[in-house]
Amino acid sequence: MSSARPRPVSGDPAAARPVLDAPDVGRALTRIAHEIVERNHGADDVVLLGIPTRGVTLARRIAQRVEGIEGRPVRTGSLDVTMYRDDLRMRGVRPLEETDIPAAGIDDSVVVLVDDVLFSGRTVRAALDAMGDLGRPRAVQLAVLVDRGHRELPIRADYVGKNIPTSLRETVHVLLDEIDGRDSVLLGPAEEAR
Amino acid sequence: MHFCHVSTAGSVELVRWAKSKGWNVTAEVTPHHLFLTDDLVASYDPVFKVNPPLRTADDVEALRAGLVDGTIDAVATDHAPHALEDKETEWAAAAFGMTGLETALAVVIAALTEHGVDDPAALWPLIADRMSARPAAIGRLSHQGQPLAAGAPANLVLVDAAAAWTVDPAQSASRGRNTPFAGRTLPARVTATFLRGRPTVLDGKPA
Amino acid sequence: MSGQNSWVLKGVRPLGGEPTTLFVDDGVLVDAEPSGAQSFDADGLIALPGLVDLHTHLREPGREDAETVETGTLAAALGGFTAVHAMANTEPVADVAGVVEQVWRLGQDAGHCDVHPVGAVTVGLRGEQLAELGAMAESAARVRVFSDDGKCVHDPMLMRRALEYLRAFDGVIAQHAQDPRLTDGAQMNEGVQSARLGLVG
Amino acid sequence: MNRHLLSAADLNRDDALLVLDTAEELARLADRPIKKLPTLRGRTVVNLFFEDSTRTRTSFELAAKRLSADVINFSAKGSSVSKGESLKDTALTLEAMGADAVVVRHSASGAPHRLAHWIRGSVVNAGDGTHEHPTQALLDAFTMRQRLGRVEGLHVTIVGDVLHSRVARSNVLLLHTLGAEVTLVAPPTLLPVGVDAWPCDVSFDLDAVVPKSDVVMMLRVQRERMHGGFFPTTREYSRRYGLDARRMATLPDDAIVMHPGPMNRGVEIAAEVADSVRSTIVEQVANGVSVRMAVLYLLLGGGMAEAVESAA
Repeated sequence: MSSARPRPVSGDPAAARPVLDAPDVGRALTRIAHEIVERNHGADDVVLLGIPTRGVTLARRIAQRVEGIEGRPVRTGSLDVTMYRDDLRMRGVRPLEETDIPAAGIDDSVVVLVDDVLFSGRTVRAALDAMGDLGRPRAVQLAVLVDRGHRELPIRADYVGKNIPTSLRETVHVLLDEIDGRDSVLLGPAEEAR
Repeated sequence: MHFCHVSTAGSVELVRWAKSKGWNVTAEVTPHHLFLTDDLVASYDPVFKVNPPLRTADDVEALRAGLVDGTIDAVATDHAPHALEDKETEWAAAAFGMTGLETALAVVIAALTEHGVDDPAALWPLIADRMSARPAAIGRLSHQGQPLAAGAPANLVLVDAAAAWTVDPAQSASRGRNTPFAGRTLPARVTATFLRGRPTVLDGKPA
Repeated sequence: MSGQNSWVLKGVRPLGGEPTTLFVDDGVLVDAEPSGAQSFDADGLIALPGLVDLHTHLREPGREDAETVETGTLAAALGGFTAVHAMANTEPVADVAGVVEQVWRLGQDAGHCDVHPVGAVTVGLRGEQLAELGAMAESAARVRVFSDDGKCVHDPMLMRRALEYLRAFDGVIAQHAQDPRLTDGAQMNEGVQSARLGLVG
Repeated sequence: MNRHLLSAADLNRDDALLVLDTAEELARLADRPIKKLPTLRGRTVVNLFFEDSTRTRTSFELAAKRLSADVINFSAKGSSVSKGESLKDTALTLEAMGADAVVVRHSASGAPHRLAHWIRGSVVNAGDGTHEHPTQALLDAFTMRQRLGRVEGLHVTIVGDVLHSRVARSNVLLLHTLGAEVTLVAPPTLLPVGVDAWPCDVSFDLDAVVPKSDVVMMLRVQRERMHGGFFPTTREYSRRYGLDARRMATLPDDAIVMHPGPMNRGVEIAAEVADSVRSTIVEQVANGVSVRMAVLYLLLGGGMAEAVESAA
């Protein structure tokens, strides 16, 4: 019984304009799947870890595609980073999402972290911290559907669905069929200064 | 025999029964048993710890009715001041008792008013009887509790019935700060008190 | 000559009645205005006979940190009281003439209101042996009310003897009616609240 | 969740489920190589135990340490408290030491509530007199959900000295909040006056209730109660209110048996019952750590006195 309640889409999606439609999202994920297999010469020691909440859905979709390519299932799981976030003190206490590590663990594996949007990079840093307590992977790579720039840490993605230049105050909404009933990436107008 | 601090509906019945037998018994009730109930203890604040303990709303109702119909003869405060450290503890270790001298009249007026005795013509004679005449008689005090008529010693109190006030323990003359009415706004304030014609209180302050 | 204790109280409402004027001549209520009396504009204040409290704890002697006769009686006066009874559970207990006279004298010295010490029914409030009720009654304090308040005189024979003995000087016993066995360790009223709060009722 | 956890009644349904869900995630920590999370690094948790209880104290200590908090054990014996320092002064001392949370166990009901007045940090009630033991109720609910998949709609029977049981009080409150149906079974002398106002049924007949129970929770019979005149003899108590193999056989198939521990084997619970597969007694201990981690995280994890960011 997991408590992965999807985080609300902030801002008003209605006012946002689509930058990726459903077919675009599908093609991007397919490309990423191929890149992963190509880069890692197969997927045997690959572990796809989705960062809740939408990263988990994306990780599963990529896993299906990789399985389609390789003919063998690829190890997949989820990695909640809440307890490792550096902004816990500032923000309220957040309910935890599910952490589900494949039985074989991640030692000596190539862990591919999957998230929907790469922005400041702090979430990925938290994920790296979390993995430190889980084992010692041979390598860690990062796959994201959208990279919107404005990094605050020396972190970059290995596989990117689409680079979308944005202003700091614009919002990026990733909608996924399994959670939001449709696939789409929307760029919302700059919100009033919060 | 005189029964101290009657506090339950059952006790009121027993006193009423004893009096119906013509036995020479009298009874008193405290202002806090006429006004406060035991749900206040949920705060575990020992300011509400007293013996006999605060009771239920039904008991309060019965005590008010008993005071009005005379089953209960007198109001007595059971004024029980305590040093701060005897009250600022966990409930079980705290001393029993509440202060009450400075709030008694106002609390009794509030309780009786809530009980429906709000006509001044009924309220004030009732208070004079239960808080002066009868306690004086029970205490065998010939020179207290006399009607305000020529020949009686000038022991009297002047009350401003319209002056509501808020209880502030820090302002109390009593050394005890353990009033359960802290922060409450009560009706009626003592303006002056005369002891055999000598003012002990004027304008609400020591004379 | 009318002294400081003579007053003309204008506009008072005795027991809430119609406004009138009360005259006080040298501490006694009179029908006519005494000469040289101080006037007091009562302007509709309710006049009541001085309140009398049958049951207070003035803590002195023994626990002057909690209250003294002086502070307690001042509080009483501010509450409208002109007479209060001081219970016997002081330290030492007021079970002998000496202690009741001390409390009575403290009351007189303070002068805020009359203090009538209550004499203990039993020695040390222990419920075993009658205190010297006669000595306290004959003392300067003229004790008429006796009580072991704080404790219950639960020995029926002892209570009977006390009630009989007091008839000699019209004394009265103020009983703190509480069966000690049923209330052993009791902390609050037993009922819905005590059940929820986990306190002995 | 508000700033303190003093009573099970402080938790509404969403709070309680949040604790249980969070605890479920944190329980996974147990099978990791490094059983540590950085979340409460630099926070100070004080275990203030006026009643000694290694079981509960170590559980809280482990929970706090797994979240990287600094833990101070302040036992009444070796401290100024034993020299008669007042509760208030102890609280001010802890405040001066910068305690972010105080886990307090006290023999007087309501002591944690008073402590909460004098301390800016969070107060967690680890058992106060005969009043409450909220984290015990939480770990019990967690165990029920773990073994039976849900709490709502469960028939939970609590058996024994309810009058003096803080475990019973917290359980009745929390189980009601979570939608379980509770029945108390005890000798009439060990039921509080006013229990009929509680959100549960009451019965004097254990054999009538056991067959309909999904959960049977046996309460410990305290030694000092055995000759307090509450029941004739321990043997009679055990015969009428103990859970032996015969009675356990009348339980529905997947029903479980719980006990807050420490147990009086042979009095309220027979040895074979305590050791049977139905018994969750060992799991309850492990679940206690996860639940207490969840409570400490939810109370301390956010900004001071931060309300939970609603997940809706």
